[in-house]
Amino acid sequence: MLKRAPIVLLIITVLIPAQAGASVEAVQQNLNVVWTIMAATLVFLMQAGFALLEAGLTRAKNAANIIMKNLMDFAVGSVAFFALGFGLMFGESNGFFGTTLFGLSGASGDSWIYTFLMFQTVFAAAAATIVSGAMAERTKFVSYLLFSAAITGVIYPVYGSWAWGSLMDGNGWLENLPTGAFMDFAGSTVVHSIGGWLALAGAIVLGPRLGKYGRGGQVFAIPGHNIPLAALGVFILWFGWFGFNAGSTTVGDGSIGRIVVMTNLSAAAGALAATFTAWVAFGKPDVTMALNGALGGLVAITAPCATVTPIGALWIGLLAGTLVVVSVTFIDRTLKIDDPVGAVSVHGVCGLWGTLACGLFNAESQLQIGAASTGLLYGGGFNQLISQLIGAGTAFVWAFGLGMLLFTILKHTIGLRVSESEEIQGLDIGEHGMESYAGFQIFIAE
Amino acid sequence: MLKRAPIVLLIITVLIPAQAGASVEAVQQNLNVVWTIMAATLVFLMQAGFALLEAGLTRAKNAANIIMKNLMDFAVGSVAFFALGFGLMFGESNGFFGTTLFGLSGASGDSWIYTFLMFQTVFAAAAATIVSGAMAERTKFVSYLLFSAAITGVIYPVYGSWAWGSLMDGNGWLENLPTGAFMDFAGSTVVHSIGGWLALAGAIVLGPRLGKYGRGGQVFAIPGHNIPLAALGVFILWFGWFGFNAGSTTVGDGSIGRIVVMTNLSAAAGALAATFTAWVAFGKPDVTMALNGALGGLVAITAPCATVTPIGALWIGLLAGTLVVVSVTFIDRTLKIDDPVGAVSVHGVCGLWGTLACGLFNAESQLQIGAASTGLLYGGGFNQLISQLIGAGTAFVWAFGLGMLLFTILKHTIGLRVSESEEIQGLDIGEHGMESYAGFQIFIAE
Amino acid sequence: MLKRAPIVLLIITVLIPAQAGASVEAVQQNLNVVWTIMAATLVFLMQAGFALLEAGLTRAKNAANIIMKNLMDFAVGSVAFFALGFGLMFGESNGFFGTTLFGLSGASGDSWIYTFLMFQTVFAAAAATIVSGAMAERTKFVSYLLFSAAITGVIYPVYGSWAWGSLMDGNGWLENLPTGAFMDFAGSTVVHSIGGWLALAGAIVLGPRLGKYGRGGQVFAIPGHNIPLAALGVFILWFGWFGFNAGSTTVGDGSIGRIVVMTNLSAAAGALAATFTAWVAFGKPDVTMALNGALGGLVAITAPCATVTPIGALWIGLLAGTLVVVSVTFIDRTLKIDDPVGAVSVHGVCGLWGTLACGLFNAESQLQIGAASTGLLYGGGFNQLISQLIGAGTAFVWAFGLGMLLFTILKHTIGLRVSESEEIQGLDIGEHGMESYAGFQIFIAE
Amino acid sequence: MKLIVAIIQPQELTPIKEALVHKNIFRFTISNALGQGAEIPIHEVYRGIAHDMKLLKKVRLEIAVNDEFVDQAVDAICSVARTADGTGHGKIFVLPIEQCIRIRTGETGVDAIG
Amino acid sequence: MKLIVAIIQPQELTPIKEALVHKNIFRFTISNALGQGAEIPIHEVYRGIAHDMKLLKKVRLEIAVNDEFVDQAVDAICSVARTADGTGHGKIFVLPIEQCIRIRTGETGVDAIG
Amino acid sequence: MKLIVAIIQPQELTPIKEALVHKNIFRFTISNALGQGAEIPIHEVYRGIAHDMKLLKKVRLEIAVNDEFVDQAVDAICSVARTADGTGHGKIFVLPIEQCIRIRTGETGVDAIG
Ligand SMILES: Nc1ncnc2c1ncn2[C@@H]1O[C@H](COP(=O)(O)OP(=O)(O)O)[C@@H](O)[C@H]1O
Ligand SMILES: Nc1ncnc2c1ncn2[C@@H]1O[C@H](COP(=O)(O)OP(=O)(O)O)[C@@H](O)[C@H]1O
Ligand SMILES: Nc1ncnc2c1ncn2[C@@H]1O[C@H](COP(=O)(O)OP(=O)(O)O)[C@@H](O)[C@H]1O
Repeated sequence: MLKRAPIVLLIITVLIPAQAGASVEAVQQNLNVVWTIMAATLVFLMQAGFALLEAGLTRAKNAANIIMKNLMDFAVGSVAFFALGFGLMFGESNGFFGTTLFGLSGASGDSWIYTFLMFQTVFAAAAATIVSGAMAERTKFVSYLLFSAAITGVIYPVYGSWAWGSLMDGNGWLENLPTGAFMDFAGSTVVHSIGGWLALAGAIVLGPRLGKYGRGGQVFAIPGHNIPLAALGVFILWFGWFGFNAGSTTVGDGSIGRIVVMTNLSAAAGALAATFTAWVAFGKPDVTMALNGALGGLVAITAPCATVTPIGALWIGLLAGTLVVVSVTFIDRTLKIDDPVGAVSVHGVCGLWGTLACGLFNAESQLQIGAASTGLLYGGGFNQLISQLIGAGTAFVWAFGLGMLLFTILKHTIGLRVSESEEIQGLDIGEHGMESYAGFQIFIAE
Repeated sequence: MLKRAPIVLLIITVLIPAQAGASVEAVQQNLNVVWTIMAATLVFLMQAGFALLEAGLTRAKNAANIIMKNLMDFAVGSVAFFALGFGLMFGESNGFFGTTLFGLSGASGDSWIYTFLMFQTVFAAAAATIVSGAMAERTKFVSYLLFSAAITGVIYPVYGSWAWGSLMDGNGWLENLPTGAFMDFAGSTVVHSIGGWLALAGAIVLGPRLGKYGRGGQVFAIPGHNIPLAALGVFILWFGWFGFNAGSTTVGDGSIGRIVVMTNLSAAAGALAATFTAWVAFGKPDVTMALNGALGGLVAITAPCATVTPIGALWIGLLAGTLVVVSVTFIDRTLKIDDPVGAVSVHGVCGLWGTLACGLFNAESQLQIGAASTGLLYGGGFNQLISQLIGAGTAFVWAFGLGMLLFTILKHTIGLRVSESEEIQGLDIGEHGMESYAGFQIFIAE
Repeated sequence: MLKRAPIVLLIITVLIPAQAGASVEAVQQNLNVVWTIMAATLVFLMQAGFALLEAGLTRAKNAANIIMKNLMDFAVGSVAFFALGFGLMFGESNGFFGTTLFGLSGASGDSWIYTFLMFQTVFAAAAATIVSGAMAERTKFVSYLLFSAAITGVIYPVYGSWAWGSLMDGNGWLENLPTGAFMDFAGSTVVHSIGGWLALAGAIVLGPRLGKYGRGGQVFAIPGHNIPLAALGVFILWFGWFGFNAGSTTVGDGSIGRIVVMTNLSAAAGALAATFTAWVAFGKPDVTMALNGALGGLVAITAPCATVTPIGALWIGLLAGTLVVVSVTFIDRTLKIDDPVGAVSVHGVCGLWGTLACGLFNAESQLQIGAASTGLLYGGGFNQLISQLIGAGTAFVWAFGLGMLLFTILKHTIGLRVSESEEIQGLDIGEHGMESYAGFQIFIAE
Repeated sequence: MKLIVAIIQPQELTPIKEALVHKNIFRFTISNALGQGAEIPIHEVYRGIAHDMKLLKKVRLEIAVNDEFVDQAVDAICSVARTADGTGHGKIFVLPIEQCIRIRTGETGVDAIG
Repeated sequence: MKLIVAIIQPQELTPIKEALVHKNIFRFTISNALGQGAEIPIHEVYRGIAHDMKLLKKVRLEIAVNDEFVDQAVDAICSVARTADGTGHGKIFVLPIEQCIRIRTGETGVDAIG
Repeated sequence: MKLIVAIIQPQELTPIKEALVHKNIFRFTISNALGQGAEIPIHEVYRGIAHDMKLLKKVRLEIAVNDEFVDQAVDAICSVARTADGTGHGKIFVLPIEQCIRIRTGETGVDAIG
């Protein structure tokens, strides 16, 4: 089975390489560093993508607050993951989580670990920032900072150690299932579902925004204030996702081209499917659904991007795009859980779908790569699908359970939600004492 | 003559390379993949650049529609080019177009083809998206989807097969002219002029926006609603263009530095020339003209970027920047064709100029690269210029002719233009049932 | 001491390398080119970051003007640095500045020089654009163009030749101090402080915006008009900074991972420190201060990014974030110098701090890199700190002194400041005859 | 016929609209305004400089009614706002209308108002 | 002197302006408003949730005129809008002005209006 | 009671506010407007096409006052604007108010105005 190149291949280190005697291996290793750092840089920009998407799909009076939350969760996350999370995730494991490498202490002189830390840091921050969208427009800033630290410092890395620990010094139980290793190449579950299920817990504990649901159970729309900004966010996310998926090789070789193609096909199919689903269901092609559809396709292809065919990628994206529309509508109208940007549907639900899709669409032998992880539809039987179910199920229990606990504790201690009058006035004024669009005339009623 | 490295050099494939025995050639090939994928990623973001530029230079009531069109043409284009266009462009040619590689079927196990497909996909989408700017604020969404598919699926790839087919399995007649091969290193004609001439056809068939021209023939300005967004679009385009031009080597070697320098000098000269031309002509330095000038310089240098000197690049950009202002004014005021963002001038006219510039400024021998394609001004005679004229002329006939046909058919079947009342109310509400800037007070009259 | 790889190692050139017989050195050199060009591309986008940050933190009526200034200083700078600045900075030195390589004349056939020129061009433009923020909302456009040319053509490169000349053909006196070479790995002083001190001179000579200070000495706030745009600018700057710092190796090897980690930790610490400092000092977590704090952390780590430990990076960022808040408040309220975006504090003050931090936190031997430049806190004595003080002090005298001279001359010749009525009406209408947000209702009073 | 001009708090618009409908008043026009009154200003801090937003966001509600509806409209508006404490709830001004025309039909007077 | 306050459709502003000029009425003030009347609401769907925009965008036109110009102004406004069908074309309210002052010169009364 | 509606230049709002405070007038409401008058239009050029912004940005100031304050309010407004040259300084219209209600308390008449 194709996995990310284990670290043992990578620890050949050279410091100033372009000299006589530098080996081919050393140059390839340098190429891997360059590629991985470029990919990490692309993934970093996804933080801006999330910020714009979330700000654009909510109201003008909360825009600065949302942006600030995205900035801060990256800052908090960078420090928390460096100090704590990286060790929990990739240190030598006690069977449950890693116990070394905190603050990089005890790291070998090898420089690869820095590159790897950087790449993993931007992943951890992505998991945290997903949550902010579902909890937008009503969450206390100070509570947000605290649970951001908890996510990047503990919740995400512990689960990560189970699925990905062996990429460095760890060893996760999900990598050693009897039905074969749980496969999540770039994090449909590890990053996105974890983020999505935490978001679900947050949205439930918080409750809906004022004015979202009528007393009689009517559902009201609260339109986002800046669609161009939201769309720019999605373009940036799509851009960053090339680094997210193809960078997860951490090796600069021919396979990254294939991964990028699959990523792109799934995203395109997701955008198309969501557009047409919304067109049929609601009568017009909804722009925000198209944006969510593209993201759904991207989230879903994240796990199987390295192991499926182009046709597989198209199917995965098409289903993800349809799923997003159905899921957003179901969560919003039937469950009456208020998720302003659709984070649960995009990251939780499509992440789940993508993870299971490995068990259906994997086609390693057909692609002539690695050993043979073959999904159900290519005649590989149920084993891989079972592993996927175990991994994805574990993620749900862990993230949703811990999320409910964490948010409930916060709610009853320092409080999770701003006051009603602050919510009406907007969190920009309430939390930060400022306006996002000073001078612009904005109808704040309605 | 320096051409993009033909594919025969590139098909050395290795899958997991960083192992004992990996060859120098394999590592270089991996480097080529990394570079080409990074470049493709940069070019992808140009899609966002176009979206912002076009949205910013038009009115607030149509912003979501324009953004949606840019998102959708990339989604449609990714699928159409994968399924159809790539084969037409790079499959084994029947003399007129390629006939293999549809949906990558029959592709060898070599992973390079994925990288190449990705790079070519983002190019195809760029050609399509150029058209949306010229047709902004009045085109039916469903018709737009259809002609987007036609452009990326057929119109662009067929022309592309004539000029670039031999980059893979094809063989184009423009590559075998008696006066020497038609040169278009990164697509001044193949991508930009094709897009620009299609845009011209579209703007003609659609007719001007309501209120653009008075009954007495007066010309009215319809100011764009968000100049900062438009400017961000141009910065992003400039950023992506480094990938567009230098990535067209598909080889990571020393020549990319030279190409990037030429690209940048021409863009800078274009911005300066347009600013000063507008300053002299209209009395003040118009920001939108400066933006168009930078793009004009970028479009013009796209063909000659690999074969001219820095001084040549400066001249090409200076003339492009001047040309843009003259052309925008001429098309708008004299021809009375309504092109809201200047797409015809930037992509059509400057693409033409850049293509011809190869015949004037090529200086391969002076640069000590490749064999000697030398332009008229460096004493190389008329041959190259004649080849350039043939290539550029063919592009005009093909794209403008087919565009007129296609748009006229659409006009008389499902309709190309929204209703008058929808145009007044804005396409955001008419086509998508939403507003771009909910809550903001916008003067929609005037 | 680790320095950027001197050029002698890099001049091995190959043109079409992926052929039999290509050497390992040649491939590594190609990798260096790819990495440096990618880094330059990232740094290019910082121009957009600055434009958005400055536009967002000022008023809507001046947004197009600010964007235009950022576009134009890059265009002017690209040409001026190519024609003049690069030679002054990296040509063979007469002891005071370089005297060859103007317009690349006399450059060897080696293609590395193009790559190096591109990387240096984007650095030069960054120094120029810093100034525009401090002088926003009141500077004449034509004067701005002139001093942009002076900065990128002369002021920045002459200082640059003293500190970095030997990276190519030059030889700077700051590289040969008796206390050891002045260290500024990626330009805390060379780029940022130079820009910051010029900005200080500009803000002083211009005087404050109308309505900034009351007759009785009261200080009024003039809120920025678009916080999401400003925040996007900061995300883009952070993104570009990975190229800024790690690209300054101009070598693609394992050290870039370490540099990126240090850069990120310092930025994160800066954002956190500024947020909490503002929270304590002003009662609420100010978003614009958090943005400035992140930038302060980035500026400060620019010099020491290659030579400090993660703990060192965190301290450098924490102090920078705190310093920014203190400095902004001090300059604004006590000195009553009106710097609308905090450019002096972020680039001047934090650049100074970062430069000195090399003398305190350098830990090359502990990191097992290069020879041993060890700062005071790691037991390395005062030598490095003294060199840093000499370099930073020289920068202040050179940039601030020349800035005062230049701006005063401009003020008394063609004029530096727009008329009072133009300032009230906004520079978009006054300088460019247009509006940034046509159609939007904006309260222009207050 | 009277023109009722009410300056109200933005957040009270929705309940006021509902209250008006209860009184069979269906037509009105609103616009944004900034008001200065006796209310406690919102305290903003921008980059460390405290500045009081003296001009607070208000909604300006215009209702043209026949004379017999004036009291009902005023009551509807007051009913909502009066429940809240604090200041800044605004004012109602009643202006005389000399003539009213429905643009579409040219109807005038009391018929045109409703 | 009268103050004519007309609530009109945004898209009819340009022809109404032209019609006013034909009647030698050159001075007026406009502002944005949202109106609720009898008109058919615009149907928006945001993320699958239909919501009717009951408050529709309107333009509020204020024209201060001497008494003899009232009918001409009203005619000019109505002439344009009446040609179209549908609802939502708005209302004109004529209010009495007691005094009018030109700020620049201090002129008052009928001289100041024009 | 009178409603003073003044159309003023945006940049003159701040000094006018100060002048009003000097006359003990503390309460008012402002909104954005576009005005067409005799003033010289701002000349904009967009992509080479000159277009005069005939509709210039104005601020609409509404002050409800008791009768004895009318002259003081008018004076305050005029004092600032009259110092400047040019045209476009706007107009003041004084309208009669029949009734005024303070929403919060229900007070009416002269007590409610202040
Ligand atoms: N005399 C007035 N003229 C115009 N607008 C007024 C007047 N008095 C109050 N307002 C408007 O009403 C708003 C609320 O007024 P305020 O006096 O604060 O209310 P309250 O009486 O509830 O304290 C003000 O912001 C202003 O917009
Ligand atoms: N009584 C009223 N008071 C205030 N505004 C009104 C009144 N009646 C109508 N309007 C304004 O006029 C607009 C159009 O009114 P409507 O009754 O729909 O027009 P029509 O008479 O053409 O059907 C409304 O949206 C509202 O802004
Ligand atoms: N008769 C009027 N009705 C409505 N608004 C008017 C009228 N006359 C002037 N205004 C407003 O006053 C503004 C300035 O008017 P203008 O005649 O240019 O001033 P000035 O008398 O100083 O030249 C106009 O832009 C308009 O908004």
